[in-house]
Amino acid sequence: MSNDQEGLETLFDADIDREPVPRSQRLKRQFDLYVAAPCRVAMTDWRALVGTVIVAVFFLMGTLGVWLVDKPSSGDAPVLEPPFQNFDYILGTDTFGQPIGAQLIHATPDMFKMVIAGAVVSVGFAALVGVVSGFLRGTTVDTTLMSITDIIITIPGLPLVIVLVAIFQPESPYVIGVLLGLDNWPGLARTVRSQVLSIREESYVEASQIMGLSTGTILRRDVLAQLMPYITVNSALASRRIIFESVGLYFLGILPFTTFNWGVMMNIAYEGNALNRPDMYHFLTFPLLTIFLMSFGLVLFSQGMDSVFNVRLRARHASTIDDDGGHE
Amino acid sequence: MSNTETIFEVRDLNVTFQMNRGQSRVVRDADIDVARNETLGIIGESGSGKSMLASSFLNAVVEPGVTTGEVTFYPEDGNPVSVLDLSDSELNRFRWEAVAMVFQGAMSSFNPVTKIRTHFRETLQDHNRDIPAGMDRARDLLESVYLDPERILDSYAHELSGGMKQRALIALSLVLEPDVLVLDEPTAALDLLMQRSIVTLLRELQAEYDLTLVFITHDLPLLTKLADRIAVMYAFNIVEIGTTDDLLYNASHPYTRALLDTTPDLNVPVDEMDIIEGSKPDPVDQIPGCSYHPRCPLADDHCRSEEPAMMTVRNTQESACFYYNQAADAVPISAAPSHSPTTDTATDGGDR
Amino acid sequence: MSGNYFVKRVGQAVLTFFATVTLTFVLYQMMPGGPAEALRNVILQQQMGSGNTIDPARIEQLVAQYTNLESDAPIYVQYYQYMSSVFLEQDLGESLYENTAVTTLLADRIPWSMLISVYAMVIGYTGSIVLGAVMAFKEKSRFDSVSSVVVIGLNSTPYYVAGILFIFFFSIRNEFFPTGGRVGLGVEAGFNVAFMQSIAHHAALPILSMSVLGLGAALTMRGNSVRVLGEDYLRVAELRGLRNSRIATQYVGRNAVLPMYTQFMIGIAGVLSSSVIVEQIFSYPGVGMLVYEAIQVRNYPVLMGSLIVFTLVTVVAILIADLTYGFIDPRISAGGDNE
Amino acid sequence: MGASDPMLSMDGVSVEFTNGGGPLDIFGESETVRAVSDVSLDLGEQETLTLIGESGCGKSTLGKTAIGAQKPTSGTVRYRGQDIWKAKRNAGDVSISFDEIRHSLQIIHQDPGSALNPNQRILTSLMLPLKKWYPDLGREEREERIHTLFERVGMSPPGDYLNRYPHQLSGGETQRAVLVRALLLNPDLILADEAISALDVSLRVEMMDLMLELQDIFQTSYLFISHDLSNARYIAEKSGGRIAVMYLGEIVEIGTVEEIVENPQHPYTKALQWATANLYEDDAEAEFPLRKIDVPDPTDLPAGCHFHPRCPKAREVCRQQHPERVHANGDKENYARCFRADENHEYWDSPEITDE
Repeated sequence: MSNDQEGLETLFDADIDREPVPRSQRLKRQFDLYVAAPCRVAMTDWRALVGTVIVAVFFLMGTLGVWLVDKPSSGDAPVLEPPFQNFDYILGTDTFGQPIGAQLIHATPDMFKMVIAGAVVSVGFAALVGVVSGFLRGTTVDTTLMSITDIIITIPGLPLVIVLVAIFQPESPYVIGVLLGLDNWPGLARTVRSQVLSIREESYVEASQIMGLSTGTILRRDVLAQLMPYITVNSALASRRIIFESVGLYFLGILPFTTFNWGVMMNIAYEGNALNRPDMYHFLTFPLLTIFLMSFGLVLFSQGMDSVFNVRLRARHASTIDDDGGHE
Repeated sequence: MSNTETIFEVRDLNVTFQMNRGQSRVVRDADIDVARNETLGIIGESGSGKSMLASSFLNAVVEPGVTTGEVTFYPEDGNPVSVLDLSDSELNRFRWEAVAMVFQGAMSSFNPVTKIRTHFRETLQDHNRDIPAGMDRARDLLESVYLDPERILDSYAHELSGGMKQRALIALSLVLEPDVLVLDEPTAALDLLMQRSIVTLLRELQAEYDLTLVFITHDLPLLTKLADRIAVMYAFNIVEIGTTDDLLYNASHPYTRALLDTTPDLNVPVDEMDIIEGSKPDPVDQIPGCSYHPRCPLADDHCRSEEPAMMTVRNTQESACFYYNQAADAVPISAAPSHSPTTDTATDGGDR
Repeated sequence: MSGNYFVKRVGQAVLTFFATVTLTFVLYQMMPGGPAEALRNVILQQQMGSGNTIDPARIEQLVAQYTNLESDAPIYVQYYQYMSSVFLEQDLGESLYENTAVTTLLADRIPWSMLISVYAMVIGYTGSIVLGAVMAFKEKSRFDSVSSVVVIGLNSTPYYVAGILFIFFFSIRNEFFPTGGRVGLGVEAGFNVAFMQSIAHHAALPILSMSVLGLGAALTMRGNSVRVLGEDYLRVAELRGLRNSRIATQYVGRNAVLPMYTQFMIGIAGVLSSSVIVEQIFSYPGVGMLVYEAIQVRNYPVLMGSLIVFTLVTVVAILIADLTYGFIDPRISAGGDNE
Repeated sequence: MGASDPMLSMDGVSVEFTNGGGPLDIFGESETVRAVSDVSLDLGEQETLTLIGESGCGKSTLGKTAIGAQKPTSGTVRYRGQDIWKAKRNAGDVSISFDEIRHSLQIIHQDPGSALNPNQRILTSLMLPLKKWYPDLGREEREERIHTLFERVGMSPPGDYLNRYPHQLSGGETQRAVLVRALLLNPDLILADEAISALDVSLRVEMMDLMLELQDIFQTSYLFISHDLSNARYIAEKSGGRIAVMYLGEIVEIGTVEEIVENPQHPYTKALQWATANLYEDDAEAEFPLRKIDVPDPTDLPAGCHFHPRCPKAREVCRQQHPERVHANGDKENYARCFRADENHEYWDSPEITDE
């Protein structure tokens, strides 16, 4: 019943002298809130800073690097050249005369494909199941989803992946990523669900419902926005896990050697008895270091994201909001 | 205090916190005496520093707060104890044996994974008390707060309602027979009915166990039902202190009067209820002069430049206002009866 | 703890296990060409050297013997037979290479893998809990920030990389520990000191490298402790003049460790899974090695059997965790949804 | 819809909650709590009704049922004659759509800390519902309305507040922003669920005054929930509304301010009054008005009058019979559920309960 009352009319018709905010200023504000302020927060948090830099370097390796550095092949260079001797193959060469640096770089794109596929499957699926289940708490959908989750959570991931790999011999990095991501989602889905349940308890969600906002808006604005830090942090952690497992499986020789991979390099070096041959140390060390660095970067990145998503910190670093800090 | 024995003496008490934007002084130069077996009420808005004042009675201001000044405890027999100078082990003995404290977060004051019984036992044990005798006392105490002792002792905190937990905590606070019980907003999170019930129980407990009570709250009506004397805190300092009747019928600080006037009262016509204009003071950027001057109708240049010290209004009442004589006219209280039933006769520590 | 909850949880565990066994059956069926075809290829390869031709009926017979599947029977009959042999006869089929039942092979190896897994978890978690607690106690100190970086660093080292480094430094550079095996040559098996010592000596490095897996718990413990340190009940405990030792153990310790209990039990299962990689590095003959060897020659019955056994261990660990959690944390009432 | 229909009417409303036990949970034991039990209430245009009672008495649940945010287990809730839940299901002859009902009944929550999405600026939180219900308004006009109302509730200049995040506002400012959010939809009823309890004493009167001022402009009804009789009385007296006292899911007494504050019939109302300490009333020595301090277990309600275990005036008959509504003053709407309100009841001849 929008019975237009007189008092209301006069109130809203009252002409207050307010200049409309120009569009450019609004855009500037949006930019400040969603881009500039988070960046400023990241600059103040060394974990976010270092993590982002490392992840960015790897990203450049996988994109620009591949384009700049030729794909290595056997006999490109002398065999087992030590590192830091020759500028063309600064990290030395392996037992087939392939430059190690170039191999590390060319292994990166497939690694990213694997990581992206795996993270999308594990975190995306977990978020979907967790949010749906949490939002429909107590319904048959919820109980069914959670029963399935409980079953899958118990099937040990690595042995299952090994069996699947042994049977199907996947070669595509996407497929491998998906397989590795599969065992990660149920645990996440459970936590996402319990987070959704506690978010639902917040008054502002109930208020949104009572104000008649659509379920989509509520999910997006009230639930997902609140879950974002959690999802981001877990994507980084899931990525790390996928790197660990895929490299491990390549290293064991369980995954087929069809591509450049840090694990494959380790396998060849390790099988070639690198541990006992000082002339091969670099062949084993650089892939190890690469994995370590990437994972270190991802963990730092995930921890740094905690503060980047912290609305209090962002508000403090936003230039379009004056924060006098005295309102506690 | 004239003719009653002092149990606590606080002098020049300051509590400061180091913050990013400067030093925050949350208690400033507070002086206060607590008489043995009295109930002293401390009233103030949230953020007025009253909880910090209360914590300093046990030298328990949370880190990184720094407490300076003198807090002296006078035991019934024995030498005065300088509370702020106690070593860690002395402090451990002093706490709960001489002074116990029930504070705001009582809802979660119990270890969630052990039974209430364990809380009593470990307290007795760590203070080297006889456990069977102590547990008998615990049962008596629980009964005197209207709880079923065996049921409560065998419960975990999450199985009890808020009011039950708070009463169990009061019983726990008395198990070592302390002389003083400090209560910091012990009823803030409870229903009014439970609040008033607890206040009634506290009066009974005080009489039964010869307690001195220090009761901190923002709820003035509740406090008047319990306290013998009331100290009013505004902006991190005590601005007025007097017997309950002194304050109710003869308040002489404009803030106290404004507070009385804004307190909802079932007997006051609603149209006469008022609000205090202006905003709360800031603990970092403290203003010169009287801290209440921006909100005070009596404020003049004197108030803006010089901070008033405590002035004696009568022998039981002091007020930190230059114009305490004029406060009654400047800030009328709509609810107050035209004359006080006790002012003429009240010349010492209250009405009992 | 109500009986109903017990029944419900056990029922759920059995259902989960049932689902996994079904999954292995499905996996057999999903093999390229079905189980018979896949196995035939393996068997043919195996027989190639001997020059014998082998008739199809014999292969059917062998497939049935190895996998408990009669590939010409209707699928539901196959399913029934497969399930009943697993559940009723505890028969997981037979290894393709040794004439040994898969159950026997696994039963031989499981104790060794459990040994290193459980110790790795216990050592990793104990270290983490102590470290995390100290970090929380010295929150924001130099020690805290340095330890955080160290823990993140260790956490970024895959356990197999840790294993390689350990071998390099402690077996090859300095011969403190053997590079492989589970017991020294010529040590007489049995309940004697030399044998026990040899076992410990051989297990030390695998345990150490797998314990890296538990280290992430240090940060969890730190977070939990910091949270508990800010709780009201901790402040009240201090006001009550309780002894510091009691506050540290009964208040901070207990409340901070409790939430990690379930994580720990599930962790054991996770560590056991990782043994596939670790045991290979250390040539430690446990289930992991068995699985690794089975993959090399496509010994499917052993692979499937291992998967079933791994699941069984996980199911049991989680079941124990759930059933006992109610005893150690009174807040989780029986039947409660512990989210 | 008939002209005489009240704006909102609840008839025989009960709400039950069942603990534990999902649909697939065969073994789980379940406990049923009757949060609201057979409540009938009418609320007219621009009327203010105040609900008071202890925590856990079901006042919040009743409030949420009234605004259609909680489905009753039995009974009907009608908005201008239209059954809300039938409108939702689109069953029968729907004269008012659920959408319209939805935006006519609004809420203000207790906790300022969680009333607004912490990740959104205040402006965003206020724009979303406006956008939803007034799609034909332009962005400028929507902002204009918000700014106007912010000025009106004393948050000036509005831009300063609107661009902030909720954590940057004080409790009082947040509650005012939430009030604005509710009013922007121009609702017919606002449920104020302990909306002032979390505020400092000195801010409560201010907030209540503001709510009442805006009531005149927006012609809104309020369902005002409080556990504090003095606040209830303030708002009821200033708005000329009624006060309803709830105990364990039931309305045990309802009446005007005079009836409830000056001359309460029900011993429970008297206990609440005792609990509401007055400054200038020396009732310090007043008798304890309860026999037991704690509320009984709501899953296992006492037989007879639910209040009898705590009631100092309870007699044998209170153990056996559940009191019906007694309209003491011949008033048709106001009543007390207590035998004592009925001068001719057998209660007066019943023996007193000796303490168990």
